[in-house]
Amino acid sequence: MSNILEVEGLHAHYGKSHVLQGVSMTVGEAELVTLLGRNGAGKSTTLKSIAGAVAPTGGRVRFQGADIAGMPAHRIATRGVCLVPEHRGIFKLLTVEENLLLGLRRQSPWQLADIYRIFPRLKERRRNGGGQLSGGEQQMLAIGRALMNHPRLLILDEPVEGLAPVIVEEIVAQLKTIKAAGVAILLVEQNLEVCVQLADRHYIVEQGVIVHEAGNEAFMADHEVKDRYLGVGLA
Amino acid sequence: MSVYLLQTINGIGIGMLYFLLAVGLSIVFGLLRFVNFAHGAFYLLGAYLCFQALQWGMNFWLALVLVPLFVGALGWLAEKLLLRRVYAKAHEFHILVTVGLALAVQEIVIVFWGPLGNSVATPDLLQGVVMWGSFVYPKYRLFVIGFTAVLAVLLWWVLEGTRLGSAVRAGSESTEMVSLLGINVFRVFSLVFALGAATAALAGVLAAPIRGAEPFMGVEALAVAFVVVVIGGLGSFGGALVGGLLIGIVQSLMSTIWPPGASLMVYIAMAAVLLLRPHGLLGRKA
Amino acid sequence: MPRKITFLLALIAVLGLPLVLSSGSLASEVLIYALAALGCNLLLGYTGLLSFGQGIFFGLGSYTIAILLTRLQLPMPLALAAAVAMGAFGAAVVGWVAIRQRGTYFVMLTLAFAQMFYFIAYTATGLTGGDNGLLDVPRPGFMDTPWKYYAFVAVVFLVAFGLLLRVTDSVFGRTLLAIRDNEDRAAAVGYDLKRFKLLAFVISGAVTGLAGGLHAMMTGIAPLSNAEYHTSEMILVITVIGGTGNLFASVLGSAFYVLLADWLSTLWPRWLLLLGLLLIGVSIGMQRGLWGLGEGAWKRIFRKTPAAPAAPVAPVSPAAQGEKA
Amino acid sequence: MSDVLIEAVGVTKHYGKFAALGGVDLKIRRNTVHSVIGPNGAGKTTLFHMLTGTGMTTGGRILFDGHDVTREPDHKRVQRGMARSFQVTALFASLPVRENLRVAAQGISPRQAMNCWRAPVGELARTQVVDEVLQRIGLERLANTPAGELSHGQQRRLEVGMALAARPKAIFLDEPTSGMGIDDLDDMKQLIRGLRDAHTVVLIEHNMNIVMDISDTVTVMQLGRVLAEGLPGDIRADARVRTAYLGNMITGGKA
Amino acid sequence: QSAEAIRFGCPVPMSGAFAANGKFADLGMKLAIEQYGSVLKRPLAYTVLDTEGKPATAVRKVQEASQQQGAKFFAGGILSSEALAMGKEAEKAGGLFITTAGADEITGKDCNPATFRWSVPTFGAIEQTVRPLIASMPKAKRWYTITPQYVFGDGLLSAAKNIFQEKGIEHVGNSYHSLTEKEFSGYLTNAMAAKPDVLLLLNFGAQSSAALRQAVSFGMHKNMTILMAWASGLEQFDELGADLCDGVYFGAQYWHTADTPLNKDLVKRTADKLKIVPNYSLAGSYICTKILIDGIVKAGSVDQKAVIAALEGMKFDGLTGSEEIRRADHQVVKDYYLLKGKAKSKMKDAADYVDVVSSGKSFLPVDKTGCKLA
Ligand SMILES: Nc1ncnc2c1ncn2[C@@H]1O[C@H](COP(=O)(O)OP(=O)(O)OP(=O)(O)O)[C@@H](O)[C@H]1O
Ligand SMILES: Nc1ncnc2c1ncn2[C@@H]1O[C@H](COP(=O)(O)OP(=O)(O)OP(=O)(O)O)[C@@H](O)[C@H]1O
Ligand SMILES: [Mg+2]
Ligand SMILES: [Mg+2]
Repeated sequence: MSNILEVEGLHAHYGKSHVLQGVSMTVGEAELVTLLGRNGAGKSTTLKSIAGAVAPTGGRVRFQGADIAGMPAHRIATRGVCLVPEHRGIFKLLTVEENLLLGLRRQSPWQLADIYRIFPRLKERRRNGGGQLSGGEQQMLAIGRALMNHPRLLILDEPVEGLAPVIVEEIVAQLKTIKAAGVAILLVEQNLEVCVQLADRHYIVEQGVIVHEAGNEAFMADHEVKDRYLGVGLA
Repeated sequence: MSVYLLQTINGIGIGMLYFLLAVGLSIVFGLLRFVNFAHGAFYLLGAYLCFQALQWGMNFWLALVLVPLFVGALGWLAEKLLLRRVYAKAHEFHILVTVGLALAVQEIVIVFWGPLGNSVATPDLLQGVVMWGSFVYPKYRLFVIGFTAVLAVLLWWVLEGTRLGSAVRAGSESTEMVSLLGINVFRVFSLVFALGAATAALAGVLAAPIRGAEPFMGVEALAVAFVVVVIGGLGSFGGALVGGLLIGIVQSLMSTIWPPGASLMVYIAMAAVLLLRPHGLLGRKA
Repeated sequence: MPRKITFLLALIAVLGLPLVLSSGSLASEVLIYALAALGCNLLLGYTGLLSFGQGIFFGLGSYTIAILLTRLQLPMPLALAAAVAMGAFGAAVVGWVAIRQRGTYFVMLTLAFAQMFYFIAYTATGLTGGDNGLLDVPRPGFMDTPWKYYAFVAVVFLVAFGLLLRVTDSVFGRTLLAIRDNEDRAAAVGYDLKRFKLLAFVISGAVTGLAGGLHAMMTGIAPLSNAEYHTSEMILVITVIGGTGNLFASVLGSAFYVLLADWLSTLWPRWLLLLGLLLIGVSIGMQRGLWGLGEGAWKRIFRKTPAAPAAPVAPVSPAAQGEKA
Repeated sequence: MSDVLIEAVGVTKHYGKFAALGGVDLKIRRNTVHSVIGPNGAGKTTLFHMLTGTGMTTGGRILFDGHDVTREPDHKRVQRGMARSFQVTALFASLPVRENLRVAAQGISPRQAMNCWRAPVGELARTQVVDEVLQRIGLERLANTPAGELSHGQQRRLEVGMALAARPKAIFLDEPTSGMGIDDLDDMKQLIRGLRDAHTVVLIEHNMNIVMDISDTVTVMQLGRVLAEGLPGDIRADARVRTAYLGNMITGGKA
Repeated sequence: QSAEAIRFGCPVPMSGAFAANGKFADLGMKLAIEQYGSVLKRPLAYTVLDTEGKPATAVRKVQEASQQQGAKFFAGGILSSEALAMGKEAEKAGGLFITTAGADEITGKDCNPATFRWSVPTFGAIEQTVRPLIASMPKAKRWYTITPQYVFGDGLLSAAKNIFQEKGIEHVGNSYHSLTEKEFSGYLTNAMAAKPDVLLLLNFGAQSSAALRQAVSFGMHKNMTILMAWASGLEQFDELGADLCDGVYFGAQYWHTADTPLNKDLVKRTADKLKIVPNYSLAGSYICTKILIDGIVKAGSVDQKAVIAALEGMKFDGLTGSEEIRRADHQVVKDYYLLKGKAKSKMKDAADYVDVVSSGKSFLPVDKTGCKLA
């Protein structure tokens, strides 16, 4: 399987603090890969560096064969890398529909009607301001908007964080459909259950470097790894 | 008809022009978060280029279209060449660069057209006045009210109904997220600045037959635009409209009630609004 | 930078001006605007407040001294002290209202006050002479020539400069720096921001009032133009060009602006065009004004000498940075 | 002297229509470490803001050391003996570390800070407090470095140090370890544990390892209310807490 | 010959809102200086001092020019505020100052021995415009005034009111406005509501242009007579354009068609040298400079006291006919003009905007001016 995304020795700084210290990873076509790690490990920064929201200070990012490291975010997005950030980035001054249309790209297989079909809740609230949505609705909106942006690689940063379990289930179901439609997905998520339900492969990042990589089955079986890197032993 | 009613109608006429003058300042602030002291300079350019176009024998209506486009292009250039270099700097540098720009433009106008003012003829079609009973009003001013109203609707549509408008409003919240959607935020910045310059120039063209073209009209206009924008709410389209009309009407009524205090009143109103509603009548928290 | 060195720089400037300038009035004007800029600097550089209303205090100072000297024939030192007090009082009033706002709204509020003051001064003809201004402001006999007057201004300037140095270096001044860096944190560690900002405003107003008073005595008039918005703008521009955070920067800024303007105005009637271009250049090219430029050059030349722990000079005012976020 | 230092009674906070805090009751005993945990957006930071006066409550009462401080602004509460660190680092970036601490230490006597005449030397330099804190947070070597040039972990430590410098009765720490490296975590844990002797510590923390180890009491918040409160062991075992916050990796679990 | 030059100063606004006046004033002084070349065997020289329209700057520049360049003779000062201030400074500096500024105080309560003024003050301007107009339009009984609120405006207004009272004219209203006002529609609406026969504009410069422009756009020139009592002449007509001037009455200090020898000479000189028609700023600066030079020649010295003494009471053929410097207040007694705008089609050349309706001299008696010079 060819890789849609190849990251090699990616470095990133915030001012003087060296946050990413050489992250390397790949995402295959139509593959769903998760990136796991503790708070502050550098997950979000990795995603942002790929999408161009943070300028990498070293390393390479190849997307569909082209080096995109250092390109401005909007050029990367035009190529089909869509990041839904942690804070979701819903525009409060825009209505739901305007939020969606801002992401619209004509050649995208998901148009407004498709989004409303996938998330009927959004259709009900289309005239509402983005700021008046509940957390779950905001997440749906953010994903819907990303889909309209014609993603070839969808990057999601903690998409179910702080959401009620019911909604989490719904979003997991939708992610499965999206994956089935052939879109590669790179996912950061604290909720392990969600991860193992969706993912083909997992990476674990710590202190800005990838410290572990495993297929889904192997990962599920390996309690020691989970314990060591993710501090999950608690329950 | 009571003189107060006349003054109110007249105030609306003044207010619409103020709105047009201020709306660009407000939009630019809304997106770029800085006060553009060069806004008056674009108004000035609008008036002078209109004068020049008529000198060259161009038709007023053509000038009404071409001049704002041209000044908009200048605004685009100014944003790209100058402002973009100071975005990352402290607030005082934003003020300094636009103050410098305003000064330079004003002096360039004097170099080209001399320090004396010039009259700009009212287009033939709109010469004369209309009369309803005792109410006399210049046709041209009536046209300005109508034209500006249409323009306001158009502008409102651009800002509220188009993707550009969405991008502008979105950009004022988070430029990062807008670029993550594949939109070139810097282009939006340029476009908005150009639009602001173009509306100011349009106000200049429209004002020219009323006020003539005069090198220091930019500074005066800027002071008015500040007041309008602060009262209405920085960054708010509706605020510019409300603020413009309010100031126009207050000014007009004051010229009957207590003429010497008209200007003072305007600034008192501004300070009062700032104290009671710090973000202006229709503004949102910055 | 140690206090003594800064003061020494100011002393050198004061002694040096007569050597390079042929006009005593011009030299006095440099020091007078330097004083006004010092007041502005205290707000912008030390407290993070961008005030567009310094002209109010300047105007108040000149009107006060003019009225007291011509109508009440008060002794000059007393009248000058009153100008200082009036500047401080005006600043207390404006400050009390304005410091409730932050960022752009603060700027606009001070601007509104400046305009209001102008119209009041313009309307209150009985007090201010309206557009004609107040004429015949006398100067004591011992300083009847421009250079004698310069000597007087120089002494007053040095005293004020020394006092301000002391203030900025004091516990209070250091606390202002903290407020400038991070208002919210300063409030959270126990400071009543309003009180600090107000005091900074009052000191700034006092210094600016002093400058206004000296200016009225220099020219013999207290004109309406001293209360105009342009005066506020000029004081601010001088401050920014000089650079913020160090007091001597304001002296640099004033010397640069006043002398340049004087020189340019003899070159070409359209000299404001050059000034405008210069302002654009300064804002694009300089990070921290002339002072920053000088400091940078100094560091580059004397890189090897182990610098004494430099006094904290913020690159840019974070309050203003916050504006953009 | 009552055993309870801080008491919140029915504290609410509305942002417009949205209720970030929907009536929180809380009692914090002296010389304990009291942790507040809960999912993102539960209102923990908001609660801190209300207790320390960074924002004003919409309703309810806050008692501190027997005084009603509900309406007092933050700087007044500092004088009463509260100090806090911030979740998002908030330092005086251009000032040296030592100066940061000095300014923080001086906050409890703001009248002195109005002194326009004397420079902060000698007694006013508060050398003793500052040195003590510097040593405690291990930044002695960086005392003269501007705070903005510190690494993230160092800044987090200074964040805590700022609170300490005020020598408060109660010290509020909002996620002091966020963004800290693994090796720093233990130090921070020891540091916080050590504070209990002289101060009352209120702690927001997502790192359960720390919370469970050093807390005397744990309060769990959810949706602006207190969900549960108790000893760490009890909280760990509480089923509601596990579904609401600790998680059990089951997405389908109904709350 | 190595005699040191007699240096003149031309302190006028070269930048700022009154830059246009400054530009022409410079030309005017240049003409006069070049015409004489040298007097008392000493060459003449002059320096332009940019006052920026600010009194404080004006004072400083005068101070510097006298201290460093030895300039003692100053002719300039467009704005009243700067003229007043410079007059005082010139006296202190041991020099002389002559101006064309408008404020009555210059030869009134703030007069001083070293200050002279060529222009007619407010009293004369009103006397020579309002009075003849009333005489020519006996039916126009209702007058409305628009006045800038400050000393100068009040001077014009009170002079006008006196005439109204004397002639039984009904003063149907007055609108005060501030010096920064440029929007007159509100005041004009007020004026229209009062239904006057004559609209009297008492403002000047850009403000009177704006007021007239807007009055015309309201069609007021069609149903009432408009008189702008203090117009600046050709500069202003150029700015307004012939269409706006048509049928409007203007009061002016100078008009280039005046049939006097000196004026004809000046018009010719200006045409030859500069290819323009002299306007008020140019003519004013020229005549002021000329008066100073004549004074120096008459005194045979450049001493302040001697020249003052020479100027006091000096009679000469001026631009407006025979002119005289009043000893008691240093006011030049000269004609003021009432002009009437003509249609574009009737203009004989580009500068032929108006016909001279009348002209004459009116001045307050010295004891009423408030000047305590004597
Ligand atoms: N804007 C910023 N400026 C400075 N440091 C930052 C910034 N954003 C993140 N950091 C720091 O960079 C490191 C990595 O942050 P990142 O957001 O990538 O972590 P993460 O793995 O996504 O954590 P979380 O699970 O909390 O989301 C952290 O130590 C964080 O404190
Ligand atoms: N200024 C504000 N205006 C409107 N809503 C706000 C504001 N501040 C916080 N909120 C909302 O209040 C809720 C509680 O926020 P708070 O910061 O207290 O959460 P928290 O428990 O500290 O979360 P975290 O663990 O992420 O820090 C959130 O939903 C937040 O969006
Ligand atoms: Mg993250
Ligand atoms: Mg929080």
